[in-house]
Amino acid sequence: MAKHETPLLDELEKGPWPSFVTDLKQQAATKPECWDILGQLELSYKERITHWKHGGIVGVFGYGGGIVGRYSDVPKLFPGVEHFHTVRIAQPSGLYYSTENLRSLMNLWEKYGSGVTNFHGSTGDMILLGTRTENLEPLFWDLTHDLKQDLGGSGSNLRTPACCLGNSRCEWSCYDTQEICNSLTQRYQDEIHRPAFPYKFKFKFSGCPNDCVAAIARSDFAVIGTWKDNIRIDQAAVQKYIAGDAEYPANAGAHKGGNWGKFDIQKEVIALCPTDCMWMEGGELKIDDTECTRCMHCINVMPRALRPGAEKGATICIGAKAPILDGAQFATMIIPFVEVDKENDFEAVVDVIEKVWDWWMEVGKNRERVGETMQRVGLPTFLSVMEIEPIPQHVKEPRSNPYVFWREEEVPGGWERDVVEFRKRHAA
Amino acid sequence: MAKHETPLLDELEKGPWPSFVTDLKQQAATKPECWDILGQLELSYKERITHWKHGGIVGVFGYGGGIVGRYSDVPKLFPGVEHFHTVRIAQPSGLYYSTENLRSLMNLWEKYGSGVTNFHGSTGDMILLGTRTENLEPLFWDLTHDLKQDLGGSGSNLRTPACCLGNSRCEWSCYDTQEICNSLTQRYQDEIHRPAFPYKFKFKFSGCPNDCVAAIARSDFAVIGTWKDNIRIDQAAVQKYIAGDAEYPANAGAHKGGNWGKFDIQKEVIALCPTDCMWMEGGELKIDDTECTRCMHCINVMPRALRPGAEKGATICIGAKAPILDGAQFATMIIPFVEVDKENDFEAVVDVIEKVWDWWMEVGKNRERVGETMQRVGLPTFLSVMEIEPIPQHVKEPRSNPYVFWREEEVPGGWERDVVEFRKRHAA
Amino acid sequence: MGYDPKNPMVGRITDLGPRYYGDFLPPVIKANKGTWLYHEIVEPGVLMHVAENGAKVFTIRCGSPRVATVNYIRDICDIADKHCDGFLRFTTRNNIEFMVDSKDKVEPLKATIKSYGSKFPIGGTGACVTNIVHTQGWLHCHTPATDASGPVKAVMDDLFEYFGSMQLPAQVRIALACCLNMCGAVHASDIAILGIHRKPPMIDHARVTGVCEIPLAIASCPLGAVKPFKAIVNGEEVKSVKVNAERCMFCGNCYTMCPAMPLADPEGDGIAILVGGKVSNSKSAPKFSKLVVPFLPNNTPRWPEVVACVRQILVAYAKDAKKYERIGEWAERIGWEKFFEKTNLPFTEKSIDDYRLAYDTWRTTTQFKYTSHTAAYTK
Amino acid sequence: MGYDPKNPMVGRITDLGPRYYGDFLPPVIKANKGTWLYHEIVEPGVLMHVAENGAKVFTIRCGSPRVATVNYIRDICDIADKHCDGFLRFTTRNNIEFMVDSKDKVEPLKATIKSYGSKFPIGGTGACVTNIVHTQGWLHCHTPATDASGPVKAVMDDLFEYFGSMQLPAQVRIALACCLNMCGAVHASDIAILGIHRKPPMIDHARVTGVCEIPLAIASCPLGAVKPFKAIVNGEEVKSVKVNAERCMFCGNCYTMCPAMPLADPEGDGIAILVGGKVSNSKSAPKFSKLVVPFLPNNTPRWPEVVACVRQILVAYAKDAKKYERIGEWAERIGWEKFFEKTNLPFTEKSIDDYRLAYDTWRTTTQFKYTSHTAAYTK
Ligand code: SRM
Ligand code: SRM
Ligand code: SRM
Ligand code: SRM
Ligand code: SF4
Ligand code: SF4
Ligand code: SF4
Ligand code: SF4
Ligand code: SF4
Ligand code: SF4
Ligand code: SF4
Ligand code: SF4
Repeated sequence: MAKHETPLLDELEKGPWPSFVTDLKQQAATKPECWDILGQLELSYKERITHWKHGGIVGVFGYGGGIVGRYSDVPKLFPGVEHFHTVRIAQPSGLYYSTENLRSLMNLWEKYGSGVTNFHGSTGDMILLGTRTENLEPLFWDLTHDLKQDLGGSGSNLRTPACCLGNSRCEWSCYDTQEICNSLTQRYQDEIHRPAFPYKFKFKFSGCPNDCVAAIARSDFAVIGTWKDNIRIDQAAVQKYIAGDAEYPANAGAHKGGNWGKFDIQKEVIALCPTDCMWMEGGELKIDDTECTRCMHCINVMPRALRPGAEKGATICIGAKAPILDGAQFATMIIPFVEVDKENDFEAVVDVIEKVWDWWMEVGKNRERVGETMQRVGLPTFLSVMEIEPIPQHVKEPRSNPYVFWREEEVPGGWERDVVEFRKRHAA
Repeated sequence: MAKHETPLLDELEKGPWPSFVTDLKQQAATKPECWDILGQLELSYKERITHWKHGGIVGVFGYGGGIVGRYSDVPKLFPGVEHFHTVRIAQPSGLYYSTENLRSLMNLWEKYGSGVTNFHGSTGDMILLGTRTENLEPLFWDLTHDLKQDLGGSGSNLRTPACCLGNSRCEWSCYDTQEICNSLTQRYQDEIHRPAFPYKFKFKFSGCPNDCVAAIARSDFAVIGTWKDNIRIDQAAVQKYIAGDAEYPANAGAHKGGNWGKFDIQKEVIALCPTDCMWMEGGELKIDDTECTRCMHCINVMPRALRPGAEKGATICIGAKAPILDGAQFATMIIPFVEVDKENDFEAVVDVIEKVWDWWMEVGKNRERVGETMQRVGLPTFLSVMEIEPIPQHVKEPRSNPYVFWREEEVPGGWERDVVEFRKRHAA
Repeated sequence: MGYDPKNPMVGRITDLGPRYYGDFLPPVIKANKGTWLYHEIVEPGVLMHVAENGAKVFTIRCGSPRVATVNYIRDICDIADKHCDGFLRFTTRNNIEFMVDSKDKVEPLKATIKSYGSKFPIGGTGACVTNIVHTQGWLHCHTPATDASGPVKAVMDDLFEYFGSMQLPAQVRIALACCLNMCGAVHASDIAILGIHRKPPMIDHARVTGVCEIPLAIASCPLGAVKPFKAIVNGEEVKSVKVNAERCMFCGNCYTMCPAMPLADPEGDGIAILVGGKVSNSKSAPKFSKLVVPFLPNNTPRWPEVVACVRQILVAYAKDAKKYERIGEWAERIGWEKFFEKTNLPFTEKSIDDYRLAYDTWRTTTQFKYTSHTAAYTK
Repeated sequence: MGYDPKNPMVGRITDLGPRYYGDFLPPVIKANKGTWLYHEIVEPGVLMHVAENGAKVFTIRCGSPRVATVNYIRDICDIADKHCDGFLRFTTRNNIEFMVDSKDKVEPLKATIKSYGSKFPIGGTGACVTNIVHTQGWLHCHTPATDASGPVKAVMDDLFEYFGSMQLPAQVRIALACCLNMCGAVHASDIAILGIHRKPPMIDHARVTGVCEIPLAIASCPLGAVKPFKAIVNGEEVKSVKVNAERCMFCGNCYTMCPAMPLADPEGDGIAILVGGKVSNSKSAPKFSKLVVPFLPNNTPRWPEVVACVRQILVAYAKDAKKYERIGEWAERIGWEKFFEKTNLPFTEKSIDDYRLAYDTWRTTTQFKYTSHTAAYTK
């Protein structure tokens, strides 16, 4: 039955975690190319090296992204994976699916592809893993005509935006992450499909500072929910937590398996507040909200007693990226608070996006992420081109070197001086 | 009486802090060149610019350091300061003086110089401020013959070493700072007086981590006292502090002028310990010394109850410097613990010094401080040339980039590979 | 009608974008979106969210290998059709979530899930080891220094007890990326498994001009180790490049730009372990992961050294850290010297930064703890 | 016999080194060196150290302008002769210390000191503003961007109340350096007063070849702003240099290397204020000072803007910080945004690092406090 022996991969069928090898083998019954996937992977396991060729530009007409070309470097051994291109399909915001849609996608992929997928890729797309060049256009046709869906991003363009599930199921979301994610994905279809940028650009939307879609670490443009008024406190619920009421487990029950003893509001909440801005007074929990940095910890621990404020919006951080070339970057806090408002088509966010793009498309070098361009020109210059007033919130701390680049117009008398005049007053 | 009008400087005769202007004016009565000092300084105050020429190499025969040349750029106006060289005199370790010695120095300076000094220069030397070239040799003659003292350092050489007063008057000193400072200053007279280094090199010795001579910030080679056993606790004295006994003021009375209320051991000591390794138990103060980083805080606050351990020595930190060119550097912790032992001529410290010099004199570039050379080659290389095993104590945290420079011999099979062979297994 | 290769542009539809999320929300989610009041993790893998009006949604979270076949997806659709009105979701870490709108639907749903054997393990919530974010590896990519799905399977098998329980001091996020491009974004994970190369690229001189733009290949190297070179191929001089191996740090960026410069090698390649990263802003600011084990071999098929190392770190952490303390917060509190001591990982010079900005990580204080590492000095 | 210019090498003595410290110790110090047990600051400026055997030394500390004439030193010798067996010392921050071996000698000593009027103010101990470490300025140096002794006098006059008292949350160390060479080592001070230039160097083409080695001048510039140049001097072409003013950051290193490139300028030069540095390892590790006020003018003779600024910072700190908290520790605890708010200093882009390693100072978290600075966003 098995087309190739896979003694090494067979070892990965053992153990309690679900096995992709078992899954692939089962799929091979109806999609025989899965045997060649297993066969080539087994060879890689034996030789401890990849057997995929470098890249290869393929795609569908009119799109510069969405497909990643891939060819086997041992096609004779494994003809089923000679071509093995990835199709990235833009996911619905928040990663909810109807089974109807998923089944249609699977039917499509059974027809045109290897039958193997990733749910999901690291950026957030659905990844259909492995098809031949000649299948791309028919697949795309059916995808758009029958499923009313589209490819995601790849290459030097806007990548498929992603979000945490936001207020669809989370009480902390400070704005509708799905709505803005979907809306901007639609708005910027052209930027997603037709490479026009110096390099890739990623949006991610998290509803609160817990950042469940890792926006601050993984996106060039991170929109992270926050609030501007006070944390809402339900003092009666605070008492329930202190009393150890079973309906009010600490951290919403996230530590149920540990032997942590009775809940201790002092130790678990007040002492762990990074700004030390909470205290008990007259049996009530007090917060000095002017000192709070909205880190979420106290809210995470006592979700029934504490809630984000009622005046919500988001902080915009710009420029995260992976380590190549100069080391990884987190996104830098650029806009402390912005309204995220569907009524005005997310105007406040869109303004910032387009300003960044206009500038970066002009000055960004080839294969320079926006965070790298920011580093190259320096944060003050970036803020100035963005027409953003520098505020202490932009930095962790002021500079410790004294190397200020003064501009000529800032210095009375300018820079031109006459050394001859100088020498008259100062003998050499 | 006044040779020059000094309306601006006169303003600096007002106010409660002692006035150097008043002092200079008084001195001018017997040393008229002081009028020219005041005159030229007044001109600088008026024009808001210095009136000293750039450098000028002067010195005494056979020495490459100890004198800093200085000439007025308005000598016609102020002939008294036409030449105005600095003489740096090596200070006694710990800055104690007999009045006899000081008076002899003053007589000397009255004879050969302007009558103005700095007690002391930032590096630690006595600074005799302003004399003429022709006075240098006679001054040096008298200095060595009559006063039995010598010049300090300047230029690309070892600078006059300095120390805190150490165990001469401080209960915390973990080694005899004066003794090693004096001893090494004597040992390295040649290095102090005859430039042989890529750039300046400074030793500073502090008896404990309070670092009262700012060694970690201001010296290429910082020796900072520490201990390896446990903090010594006198529990009875702890109780006195807790009880607020007037003989046991918190922080040895350093806060006597503030309204800080009753001493609170929990708040003032235990909670401020950076490693959180102290607690009260059965009325006793406990310290988990394995977690202690010997920061001194608790000892500073309760000097009658707590003392450094009894097994004392020093930590060696290397490479501090001022900001030019790449930003200031603190010295980096290189040797966690070393014995500082007069019996063996401070062998353990001397070994490290000479190893650093051997290496730096070979690889250091012109005008490159040792800290800069360390940065240029990287800490791992520095440790390896110093034959020091890398330990986690050398860093605040492990690297966060993955850019490891593997050496060929570390990688099985080495680096040479045959691309033709490779292609046989991997079609292009 | 379908695609007509002769008239590819006729009737073409483009730029549809993703399907509208609103059409895919389970009814209880749709009805209560934006009104959730609080939640509770009822048991490992089971979340309850309660809306302002008292409505509840129960979510059962299941692990997934992420590499999923059509069959596999159909299985989860079957479950969702049976119990969840035909809706389901995935999490941002590739777990599957089945949602029901009342408590009594939870056990039947769990029973169905369990009927698939080990296919859909329940867990991944709270203070657990949740699913490992990972990448393609040898299954699909051209630059990997290790596989992705294999090591993930081996590590998750070993840590399985921590997936389905909530006994750790805090959530532990593990990620794997098979090369320094870090598609798995391991730069901010509690424990990161990172494929690394250790041999400089080979140069396929016969192909350089054909497949690369030489100036781009040269510019690609962050350390300027790639230089122009005239090579002799079949007796003829061709334009090519050479690599100054002494300056190479094996980042692979040249290979990304130039297919004629492959790095991968069975002996050279393997895995580095980084720890202590985090993403959330809770308590402490986001942190980068730090390299603590520079190299472990690609010991296929189950990477025993990697599995053991991850466990070693996790167990030491679980034993020593305080409640709510992420791995990086723990290491910073106890000091990295104690981290190495408590995890019993050897410290090597490879953990000392010598790239750019390195000075910032040097210890410029006399504050440190004595550990086994300093014994030679204090004996 | 004295120096004989005709035979300079005859009888020459060299390499004597400093005088042996042991010969200069007051008797009570000499007798008890190494056996001190504890100390107490009896009152501002008066320390008592107690030895194991019960011996005591009382130290009276006096401020000094550091610029001291022969007369001045003789005055302090007179005091030491009268009360201290002919010994005294200076501190590492240029204060003078008179020591006596019993308590009843303290008041007579103080009386003598006070008889000199304001010449020798007593103080500089404990939670005070002690003497300002400083440099040469216009009194002696060729590169200063400000004076040293003048601003120090003006600031100490203003802060005099804090020198002779111990009412601050912790010790406050002020330093002044008159140019970026930072001989005053202001890079690690609670409050640092730093002379800065703001105009690029002039080039005295007529003198460049005579006084500089052009390659060294070129190499001196950390930003590569100095380039070779052929200038016309008196109709003749001479080798010289030019400066790309756009790239210059006014560090003055070129002038240090080449006297024909002076920077100083009455309008260009002035003072920057840095805060929050510290040296000791107590509680927190040593910290660099941070630039918070980029420029204040050289308003001679009393630098009122500088004096006011230092006071403004000190007063805000004194009001808000906790006991034992150094200025930098305070700023880090409250957050730098609050520092600017509480001190009422304007924040400018100049405080944002744009030199090397700058990224490390960017705020890469959503954690920040709202202040007046964010009002435009939250109004
Ligand atoms: C499929 C995916 C990994 C996965 O298994 O999930 C992936 C796969 C590849 N990435 Fe990635 N990246 C994927 C998410 C990421 C992420 C994570 C994210 O987006 O959150 C990152 C780190 C975040 C970031 O953007 O910095 C990432 C950083 C890179 C980089 C480094 C970029 C940089 O600026 O440093 C490269 C190199 C490049 O662009 O040439 C890269 C390049 C690649 C290439 C195209 C290989 C190459 O050198 O050209 C990979 C194709 C693999 C294949 O053929 O199967 N991939 N890549 C992810 C995209 C799936 C999706 O669309 O959902
Ligand atoms: C006199 C003194 C300042 C004072 O008023 O106390 C001083 C004065 C000068 N220093 Fe300094 N430095 C003095 C202590 C320092 C210190 C502090 C210390 O040693 O603790 C530093 C910072 C610590 C360090 O070494 O990094 C210091 C860092 C510099 C630098 C920058 C060095 C660097 O690596 O960045 C220079 C520039 C140079 O070497 O060309 C410099 C250069 C100079 C020159 C020679 C000017 C020049 O550009 O050539 C100054 C001569 C002034 C004059 O003619 O009066 N001076 N210099 C100090 C020496 C007195 C003494 O011997 O006791
Ligand atoms: C479902 C998911 C969002 C989604 O859109 O898919 C999600 C959902 C929730 N997250 Fe999350 N987080 C999800 C990925 C993340 C990520 C992203 C990641 O890991 O790549 C993070 C940042 C991780 C990091 O810091 O490295 C994340 C950091 C948090 C935190 C901060 C915890 C901390 O101590 O740092 C909380 C708060 C908490 O757990 O107390 C949180 C809390 C929550 C809550 C309790 C929010 C709520 O009220 O519903 C949700 C259930 C938590 C649980 O599973 O225990 N969520 N959460 C993601 C589930 C991933 C999974 O399958 O395991
Ligand atoms: C006399 C002197 C040493 C010398 O050899 O001359 C000295 C003497 C003492 N220092 Fe110091 N320190 C002296 C400069 C320093 C310096 C260096 C500097 O400022 O340039 C530092 C580092 C400053 C910094 O961190 O920026 C220094 C940081 C300390 C500390 C740490 C305080 C902290 O909270 O960080 C202590 C402990 C304390 O005060 O509790 C200390 C404690 C002491 C004690 C109590 C030590 C003792 O038991 O005798 C001495 C009296 C303290 C006092 O005056 O309140 N000494 N001390 C120096 C007096 C300077 C002056 O005239 O004002
Ligand atoms: S980021 Fe915040 S809003 Fe979004 S799912 Fe996580 S906790 Fe909820
Ligand atoms: S959100 Fe964070 S900073 Fe704010 S009060 Fe809660 S724990 Fe403190
Ligand atoms: S450094 Fe330590 S030993 Fe030296 S004087 Fe200061 S407190 Fe005393
Ligand atoms: S010396 Fe510092 S670290 Fe050690 S116990 Fe005392 S306060 Fe804590
Ligand atoms: S991490 Fe590297 S090897 Fe792995 S998928 Fe991304 S680019 Fe490919
Ligand atoms: S692997 Fe990286 S460091 Fe090495 S040559 Fe290629 S680009 Fe340069
Ligand atoms: S800081 Fe600059 S100007 Fe002042 S003395 Fe030192 S070198 Fe001269
Ligand atoms: S002042 Fe500094 S930055 Fe400007 S030209 Fe001179 S060396 Fe270069």
